[in-house]
Amino acid sequence: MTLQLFLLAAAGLFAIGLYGALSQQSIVMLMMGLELMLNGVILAAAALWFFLAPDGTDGPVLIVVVVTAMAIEMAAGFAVATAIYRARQVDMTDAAADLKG
Amino acid sequence: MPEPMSAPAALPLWWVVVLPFLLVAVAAAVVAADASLTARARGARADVLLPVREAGRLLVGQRRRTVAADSVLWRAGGAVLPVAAVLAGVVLPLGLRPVADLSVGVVWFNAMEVLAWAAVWMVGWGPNSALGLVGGYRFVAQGLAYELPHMFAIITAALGAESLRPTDIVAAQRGLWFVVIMPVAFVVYLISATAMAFWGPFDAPVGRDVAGGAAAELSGVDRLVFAGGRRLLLVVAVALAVPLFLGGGAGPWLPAWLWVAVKTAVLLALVLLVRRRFPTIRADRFTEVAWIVLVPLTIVQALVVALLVLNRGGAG
Amino acid sequence: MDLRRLLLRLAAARPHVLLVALPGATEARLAVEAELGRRGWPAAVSPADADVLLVAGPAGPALAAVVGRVWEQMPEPRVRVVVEVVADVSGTLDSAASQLASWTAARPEYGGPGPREQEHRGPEHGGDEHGGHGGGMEMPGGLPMADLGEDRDGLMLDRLHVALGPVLPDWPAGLVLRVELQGDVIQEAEAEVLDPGRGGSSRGDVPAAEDARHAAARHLDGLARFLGVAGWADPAARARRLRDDLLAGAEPAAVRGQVHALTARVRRSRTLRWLVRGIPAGERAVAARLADRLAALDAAVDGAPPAQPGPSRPPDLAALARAVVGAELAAARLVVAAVDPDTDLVAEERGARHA
Amino acid sequence: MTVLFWILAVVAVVAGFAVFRLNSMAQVTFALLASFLAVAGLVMLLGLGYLGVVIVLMMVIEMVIMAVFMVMYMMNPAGLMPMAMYHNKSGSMAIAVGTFAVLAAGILLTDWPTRRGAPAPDQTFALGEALMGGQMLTMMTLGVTLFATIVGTVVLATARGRYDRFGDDLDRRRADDPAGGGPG
Repeated sequence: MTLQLFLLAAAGLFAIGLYGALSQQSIVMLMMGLELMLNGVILAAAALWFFLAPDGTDGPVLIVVVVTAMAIEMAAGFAVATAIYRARQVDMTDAAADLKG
Repeated sequence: MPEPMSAPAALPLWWVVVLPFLLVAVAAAVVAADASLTARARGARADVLLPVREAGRLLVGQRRRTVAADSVLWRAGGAVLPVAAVLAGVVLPLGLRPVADLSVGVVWFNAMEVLAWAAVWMVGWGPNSALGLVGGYRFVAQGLAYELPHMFAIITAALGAESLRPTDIVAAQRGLWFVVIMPVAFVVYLISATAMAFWGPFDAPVGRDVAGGAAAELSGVDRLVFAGGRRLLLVVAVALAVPLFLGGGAGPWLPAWLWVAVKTAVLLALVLLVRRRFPTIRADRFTEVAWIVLVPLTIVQALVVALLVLNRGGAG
Repeated sequence: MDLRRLLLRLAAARPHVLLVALPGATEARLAVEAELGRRGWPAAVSPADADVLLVAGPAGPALAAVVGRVWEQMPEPRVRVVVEVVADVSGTLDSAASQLASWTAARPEYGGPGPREQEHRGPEHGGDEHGGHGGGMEMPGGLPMADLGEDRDGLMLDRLHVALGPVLPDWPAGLVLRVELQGDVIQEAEAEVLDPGRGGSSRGDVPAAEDARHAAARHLDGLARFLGVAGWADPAARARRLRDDLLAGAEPAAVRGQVHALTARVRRSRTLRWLVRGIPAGERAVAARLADRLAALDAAVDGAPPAQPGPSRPPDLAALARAVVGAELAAARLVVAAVDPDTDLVAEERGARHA
Repeated sequence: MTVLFWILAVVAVVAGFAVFRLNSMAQVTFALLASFLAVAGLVMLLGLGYLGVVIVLMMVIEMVIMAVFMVMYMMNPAGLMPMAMYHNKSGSMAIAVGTFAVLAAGILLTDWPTRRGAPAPDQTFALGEALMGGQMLTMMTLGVTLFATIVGTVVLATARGRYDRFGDDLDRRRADDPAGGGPG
């Protein structure tokens, strides 16, 4: 149980999440990739806090922020998905590509 | 911070083995009591062997499969339900001490209840059955409406004791039971605890109108585990009201564990009787009440308790 | 194994009975329900929950197929019995229990999926005719593809074809409601009675003196089913007991006090009023229909001359199908229970579709 | 401890990978949940009991809601048909592997400072004090952001405004909703 091992696990989660976020077409699956990346961030923050500066509270505070960010990301993501779906019955990112300016 | 307790640490480790049996025994008693009430209404004889009969019937029964079922989630959901109930039960002070004296006990308890909530959805989803899925969705839709008042009610008690540890919450009630200063939280807790265990009148997820809802396609051992898990969840959820609001094992003459048993039994009896007084409350109607009435009520209650705590000079 | 024997015997003292009532066999159904109540045997809510499949009345071709499918869905140990003559109910149940107690068949299904299990078609508990939907897209498992349709918030979402009935708790005998569900909201509905008019209605030749009793019993039966659907088991059980007492020969005047207590309790319940408020059910709303039934029940036991409904008319299935469109499933069940169509009176093949 | 770490870490990564490998949407969601629960276990292992339990609580709720949305929007959610909805699969894989390589190199090559200080005896209390004290600004920002999210998502997701509900002059006494349950 060392800092390096924790960080490697976190990096693994982050990379898998990145792969998902980049490769998936469905908005919902894309959000899952983002969540997985944030999951890695949580783990890294906890490990860095524990192994480097356990006397402070920055690590836990960062985790609180990340967990909240996940909730916000999901809520906003589903709201956008619903809005797009309502407008044109698509839930794929490629099909909404004409949104770019 | 409250002063350090006279250290009522956790129970010995072997209680981990005893706890499930204890909870199952209480759940069986609940089943028997409920069935005898039902028999009385119908004019039939009560049957004390009934929990054994039913369990035996399901043990020898065949397990079913359905077409294109999601067996992984179906079976997993059924298994998670009782496990979550027992895990939630480890923070219950049985007498003075719980099986595990977690410093974040009440949050742990709530997290385990929420696991059970997800489990019901999985059980409803799994068999690829429309009625099962409707049952599962009903619970998901109501779950948030139950969970928020539930959480606020629990937090109010924790706020009054300035601790998330159940034993600290009990200790903080040495002078005055919390039910006196937070009656609204107590009532909301009981309502939402019953609802988290989808027990009547909140049994729409397994309602008769959808032929058993989430449980419609379960048979044999799967049904036993699901139905048993639901009773365990009810027992555990109602039992936490004792340390949160009714002073835990406090009381004259009798030993603490007996007081806990008596108080829990009274609350369970109350829940069983209330079930008979009301028809099943449909999801859409209860959601409205939960969001518009219960959530604001519990927030106001928490605010009042917070002011009380500040007034007596707590929170440093 | 000895333990298995013992468990089987213990369980056989209280088997769960799935009662499939057929149109025209109301008398047999009532006799069975009375006997089950006397023994304290619970009624199963779904095939998965049942040990005994009890068919009340002679099944026609359509219902025989449904009964066969329900039988396939039931887990072993299981027994299937038919009650056609009211007199032999008790003996039939006894023999079913003894068959369960001495159940010996091996359970090959534990090893792998038997051919039987593959035929289970999900939730409908019978009556699953998905043909014609799905646009020819072949899905694994032979299940139909869901259609898209606009929901009540204007989102295009999947619609699922589901047949409600004829085997559901507290459901009119033989009725099938084919619905398109979106979530749990009914978007389209079609009502049909399977194998109608087979039992022959016995309602016409009831002697006049029996009228008050039968009217009261019929209203109690309807009330019990409505309360059962509403999830209020306690008064539903009381209504069933009073109904059984009446049919067993009690004078309406003798149960008057109890009936009045029951109707008063139902009327007083604020929760029930809140739950049934604002659900339209055709020409009268659910709440109004419930009030009508309670008033008629009171009148029947008070000995008032029962309001002659004229020649009994077959229920309007088209109106029923119309009434459940737009309702969510729980409300739709209440609508059907409040309308309580007397499927005994449906004479020939009738169907109605409403979009 | 070490055994527990390895079990949880492997579960977290494998479940995370399963998210993009499984066919059934419902199973995908619960694979993601399993990954979160394993990370929550790791966080608890590091002595952050409160945060671990909160992650369990929040993620279970979030994933069940996610499952509902997924079933709503995706075709054949039960995974009856094998699902393959990728674009630019190999490119993504290359980027992901590259990122992991860079991160891993950084992790292994960095000369991490030594541990300084010891955790406070009651982490929950310390965190609460920080959020209500030194990190108050963080907490306030989170609160305001959450509120903005609530308003924004409702506006985005519904098509009906108050003129639809209360009439053009907003003079309808009861809102005209397709279903009850709203605050009207």
